[in-house]
Amino acid sequence: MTTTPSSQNLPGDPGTAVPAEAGGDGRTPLLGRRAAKVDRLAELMGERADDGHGAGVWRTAFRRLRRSPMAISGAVIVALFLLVALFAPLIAPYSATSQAWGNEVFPNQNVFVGPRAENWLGLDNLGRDQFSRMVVGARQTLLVGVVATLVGFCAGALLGGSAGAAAVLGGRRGAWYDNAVMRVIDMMLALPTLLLAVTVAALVGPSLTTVMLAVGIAQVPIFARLLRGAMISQGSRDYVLAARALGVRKRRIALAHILPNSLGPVIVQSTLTLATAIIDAAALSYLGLGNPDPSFPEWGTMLADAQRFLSSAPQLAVYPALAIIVTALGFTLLGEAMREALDPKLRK
Amino acid sequence: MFTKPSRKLLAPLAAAASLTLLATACAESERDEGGQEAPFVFGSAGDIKSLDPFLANDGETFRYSRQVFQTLLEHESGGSEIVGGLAEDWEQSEDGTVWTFHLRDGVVFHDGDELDAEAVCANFDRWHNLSGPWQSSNNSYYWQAIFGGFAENEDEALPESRYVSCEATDELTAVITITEYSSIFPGGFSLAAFGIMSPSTLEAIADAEITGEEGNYSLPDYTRTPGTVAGTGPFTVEEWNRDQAEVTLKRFDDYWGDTAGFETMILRAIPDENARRQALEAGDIHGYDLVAPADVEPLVEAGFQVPTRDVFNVLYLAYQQETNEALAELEVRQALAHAVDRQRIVDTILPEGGEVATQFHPDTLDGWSPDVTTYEYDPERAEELLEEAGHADLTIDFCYPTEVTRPYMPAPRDIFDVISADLEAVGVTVEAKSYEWTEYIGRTDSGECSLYLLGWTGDYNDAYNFIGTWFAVQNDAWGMDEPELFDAMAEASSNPDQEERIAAYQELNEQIMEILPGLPISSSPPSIAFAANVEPPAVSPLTQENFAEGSWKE
Amino acid sequence: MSNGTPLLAVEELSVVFGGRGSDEVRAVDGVSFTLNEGKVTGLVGESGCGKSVTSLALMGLLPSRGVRIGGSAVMRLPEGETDLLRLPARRMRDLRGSQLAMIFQDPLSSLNPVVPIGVQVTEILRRHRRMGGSAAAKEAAVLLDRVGIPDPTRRLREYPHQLSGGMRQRALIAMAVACRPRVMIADEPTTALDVTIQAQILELLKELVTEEGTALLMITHDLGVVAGLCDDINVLYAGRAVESAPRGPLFAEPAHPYTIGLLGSVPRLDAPRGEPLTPIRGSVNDNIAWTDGCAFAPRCDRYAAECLEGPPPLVPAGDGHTHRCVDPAEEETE
Amino acid sequence: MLRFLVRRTLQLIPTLGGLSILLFVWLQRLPGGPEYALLPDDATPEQREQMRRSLGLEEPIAVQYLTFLRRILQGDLGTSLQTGRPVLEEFLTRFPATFELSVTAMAIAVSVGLPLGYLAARRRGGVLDFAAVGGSLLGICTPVFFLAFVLKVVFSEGLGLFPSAFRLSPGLSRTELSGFVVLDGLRTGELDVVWDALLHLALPGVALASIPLAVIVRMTRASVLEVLDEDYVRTADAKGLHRSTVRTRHVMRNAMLPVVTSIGLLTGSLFAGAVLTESVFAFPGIGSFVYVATQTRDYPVLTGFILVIAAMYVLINLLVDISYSLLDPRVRAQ
Repeated sequence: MTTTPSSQNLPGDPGTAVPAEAGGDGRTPLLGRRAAKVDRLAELMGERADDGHGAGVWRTAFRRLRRSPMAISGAVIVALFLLVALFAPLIAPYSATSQAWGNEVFPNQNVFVGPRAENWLGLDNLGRDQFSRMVVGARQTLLVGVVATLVGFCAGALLGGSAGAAAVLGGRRGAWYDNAVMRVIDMMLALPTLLLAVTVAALVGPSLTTVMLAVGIAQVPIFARLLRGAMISQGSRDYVLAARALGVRKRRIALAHILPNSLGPVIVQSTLTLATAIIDAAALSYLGLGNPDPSFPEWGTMLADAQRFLSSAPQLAVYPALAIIVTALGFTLLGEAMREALDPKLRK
Repeated sequence: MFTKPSRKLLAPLAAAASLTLLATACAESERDEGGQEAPFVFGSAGDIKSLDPFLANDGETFRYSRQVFQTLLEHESGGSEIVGGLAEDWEQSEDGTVWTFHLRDGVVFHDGDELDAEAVCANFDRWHNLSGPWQSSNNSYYWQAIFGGFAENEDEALPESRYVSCEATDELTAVITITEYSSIFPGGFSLAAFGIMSPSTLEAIADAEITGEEGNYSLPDYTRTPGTVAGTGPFTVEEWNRDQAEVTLKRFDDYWGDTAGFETMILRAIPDENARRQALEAGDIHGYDLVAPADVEPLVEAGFQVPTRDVFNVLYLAYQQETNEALAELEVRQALAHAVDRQRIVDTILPEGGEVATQFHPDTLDGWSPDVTTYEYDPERAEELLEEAGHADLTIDFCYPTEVTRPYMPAPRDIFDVISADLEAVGVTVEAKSYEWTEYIGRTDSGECSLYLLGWTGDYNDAYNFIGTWFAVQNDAWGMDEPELFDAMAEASSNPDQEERIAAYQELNEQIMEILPGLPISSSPPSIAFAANVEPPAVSPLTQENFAEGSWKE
Repeated sequence: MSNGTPLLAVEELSVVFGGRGSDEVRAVDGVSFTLNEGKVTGLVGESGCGKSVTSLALMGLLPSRGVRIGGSAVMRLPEGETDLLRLPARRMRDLRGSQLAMIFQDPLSSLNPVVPIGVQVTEILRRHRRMGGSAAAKEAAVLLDRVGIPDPTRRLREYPHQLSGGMRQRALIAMAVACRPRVMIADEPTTALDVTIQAQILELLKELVTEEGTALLMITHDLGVVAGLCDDINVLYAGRAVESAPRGPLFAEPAHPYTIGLLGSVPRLDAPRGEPLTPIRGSVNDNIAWTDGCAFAPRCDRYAAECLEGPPPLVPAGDGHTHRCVDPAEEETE
Repeated sequence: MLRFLVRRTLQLIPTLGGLSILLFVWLQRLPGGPEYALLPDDATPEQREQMRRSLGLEEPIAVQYLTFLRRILQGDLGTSLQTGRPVLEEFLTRFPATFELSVTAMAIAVSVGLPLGYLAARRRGGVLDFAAVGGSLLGICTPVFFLAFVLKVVFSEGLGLFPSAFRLSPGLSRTELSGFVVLDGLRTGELDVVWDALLHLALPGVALASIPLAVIVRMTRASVLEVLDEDYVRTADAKGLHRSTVRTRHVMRNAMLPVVTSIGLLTGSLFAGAVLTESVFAFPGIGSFVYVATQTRDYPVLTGFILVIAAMYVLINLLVDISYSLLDPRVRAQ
């Protein structure tokens, strides 16, 4: 939902991948000959790196990132979130599931317990420590986001990567394969991600795994398209032509040269997808397709569950809502900043 | 969708009227010059299923049908005593197999037909002689629950019909004969599913067919389009807008009793309880049912009327003894009973006035026993019992329904959460499973859940309507086999002597709580909310409000 | 012809980018020149030397924020003399296109791809010459014909991508001359074109200048263009004019080593075969601030210590010839 | 143009074919096969057998697919398990509500998003830009259902400005010509109905518009920024055209191209967003129907919804292509 067309044409860095290849060579005549080819390629690449931007695109990008307030605020949020998520058990003062103060809250009479010395964010509707739940929830939310993104990334990379490689190097049959895959991808793109996720979730039945799978699968077409687009744009680069002219094997070109250079936009997308995943997971929870165990704290579930107290105890919904918004914002800011830094069109 | 030509002619007038209506939106009770009165809009939890209540088994359809169709017997307004409905009074034979109904005189149907004994018998005979897909329990649930089978059972699994005949001995006397007495009578004659329709209606729908497959039935047109069905109730059905999930009822001016206080009544489905409350607060609707306990006080403070019904339900935690072998052991069942802090559920989640249930029906029913075994909240005892049974590390799946509130179960998810936390506290590992309501009913009925939450609101005032529903025969919902209990249940139920029967029920309740097939959790009074300018109908413990009693406040 | 009246006098023009936190960049630093009626003045230099910024500054097309413009650019208008750099934006908008026109480098990207050529030509006529639709269309056809586009009425309906590169540039020129501007700025008008087309376009420009009496500022890095077209030439380096002279003296007696370097980098037919081209070392990025000395010093063959003793002044060398070098070449090319 | 349309329409066929295969596979993949999904869990083996036969599951897979295809082409999407009515019929009766809601949301998103995106780009780095970018990021990061709830609590429950549910106030009498309440009201002149319907559309419209609005603002801003950098905008400015001409003809017309595409895509996703929004506002459209279907796992409805959405997406894509070709002559030429 957050992709813009411009993200599909991000060039990767031509300078990073090849020199590493030039290293292990000169042992057998055969290898030597191949190494020579690779060397020549590296030379070509070196020239490229020389004429244009000097330092690698990544390095300039990083320099730009360090100066961008967008990137910094995003990075700070993400870092905080990661810290909380990773050290949740150490940070949370109480058990997140124990209803230790169960006799102090009366949701049936709108009696809730707000922030106080022992419970910094108060109690939830069943007398659990809200702060501990938020902290532990961060961990679940991270898990959902990361797994969903990984699912989308891996499946998307496989589909898009193979299609891209086939399109660039596969000749007529490759083009056919690329076409076929892209038809499927386009069809998947036709379905709004959330709907795709809903159908997957409705199919498998509600659980945390469902949410991760569903959100992940919904991201597959985006990753696939992105990687394919980047690979095709890399495929027309001079160094690929040069490598082909030198007779480097196609699989090698695809795996060692085109792919690594095309990963930039995909990595940026992963950051953005983390945000989408967290939001979509919340929506699935709201639709009742999330974790069926309500005691298990996860921001999406907590938010969906606390909606009904929005007028009497708004804080119960506002904490997880804010957490989701801020975290998603953090990932989005970081991703957007990275995209801007890597995109020469936006560079000024 | 459906427009009568006359409305088109009236359009300019109606437009003018509604303009005025908009201008006086704050004072809805005021009548405008056109003589048109603002409709009373009631927010229900779901759309109705069919215009013909016979095909339904859900409360929302019955809420509608009670306003349009009437049954031979009814419950007193605001209470649970059975009183005359279309039958002014009735007698039962000694052995309880022959029921004589003396019909009210001068009752007319919406289509102008007059009510007589022939008409009543035509209805019963129609139901008895239904065939094909009508015999699916999806399409004739209550007939099967009360009368068993049909004239010609097409499915061998159906029991023989309890219905023998209906004879019109004179114009206003109908005599219904059944094979044997059961305590489900006379309560069964008050069920909304047996609303009496006019002879003309019966003629028109005689050939109506249900098409499609099991689970995917297409109901005949008359159940969907108003115009065919006619009852005797205080309201006629004017329109059923299915895409808006809205049924419009109009006052029936020739009603035999007091005519309805509202000229127009609209039942509008709002599935979400929050949305219902907000709609009431925003003035979009003038009343709604299934009020969340937490909303009662704020609504009252905001000037709304929130009458509370008398307790007539029970919420329980069922132990399915077949899916989890540990549950077949009494100690484990007892341990779970001791583990759950039911008082806390009553105190913090259920509406005010709720009580921890000691047995499977509320104490307002005759047959309730003060001497049943009780199971206090005692986690240590629970752990001991589990230890003794060798199930200290018990793992058990526990189902609860989503997106639903029932009169006996306001927040299923929270109740589940509390119980599961209590169980975990004594060392039980709970595997949560949630299903949407209809799916939930299906799964729990077929015994797929080891532990599950369910409850019951009485249809009529007899303990058998509660305990008989669950413990009369071996079934998948409970998975327990207690032949002695089943026999005792059958015996008690078929005893026409009221006092003996009640004593038997008390014994049965004690017996059940010994066996402990499940844990009764609570009986609680559900609320219903109305706008300040509404004179609400008397609220019924059976949730059988007669909205004709309601009116706009002057 | 040689004695045209001055139409635009640029004095000490400077353009500074940035400031407020980020580093300041002096893109143009005290550049002065005059554009005369019916004459072509050249602004020559490598990319990044400030020639395009100069043109944009004169046109008032630099962004308003983050840019400081100094000096003056007084233009002779029918209603009197006006300093373009001090003109309010609205007034400037009126002048642009009517009195002051510009031709850009890349004709494809300089034309709106989604608007027919006709609209792009007529809009300027309607704006400045207040012409109605049909009159503008007729005039547009005349203009296209004037700049040598065959079948003008058909071309007016076409979109830029349907035209050849040369025709697009002709169309741009047609727009520039549409209102008979007094001053025209051509920013590398031929760089994106094939050599044969380049010559045609230059010929067209020359013709227009001669016939209309327009003053043309020709911005280019191509000395060939300068030699064929310009009457006066200013060589820019790192934002400052390092040498200014009429065409004859400049080619005959270049004084500044940079000018000499530029001339040396151009392959010449009349040079002896086998004689290597002499490229200028390094790139424009290898310079020092003018305030510290001669910015060209790091790349200069004749670099000496005095080059770094502060900014070299502009030295007159007679005959309208000025340069900015402490150790100018003297009659060396002879 | 006609040929373009025909060609584009023909190109849809493989896409739709691919979609139907995807859906078919999806149905096959349902737990235990379609007959399990279409029957209650306690159905007897005989019933399942009968269902299998009636679904033609005994036939070879190719025949099954063709049957499936034929049914879809005949508009037979199956029967809803909740209501027992044909899915297509259920959709059609609810379509007007969702259509009006979507149009409202899109109207809000476009009418606010385009100008805001443009202004943000024009004043890049300014307060407005910051607010627009920040706001749109926030809009994307806020769960729609939460926003809907907050809107309802604040504006309906709290301030009482808008109704909280439904399409119309109950009991409002109106002449029913079609399901399109607003259109009907305008046609019959029942302005009170129109007003009432608009009031009911306001909050869900805003909630539903949040994501498209955010995306449009960002797209427009990015696109305008890109276009503002284009040479032809500079050309237009150099021609001294009025700001408004430059803005509409040269900037917006080009900047709209990518935005149009995303508006198309967003319209498709609106229907998914409607599932959340409509359920919050008890808005009786396709969305709340599908919401219930997800709860009840009403597979025929879910499958039908996917098909409808996909078909709509394909249709919208076609519309986008057409408008694209109207806006961009280069596409037409291909």
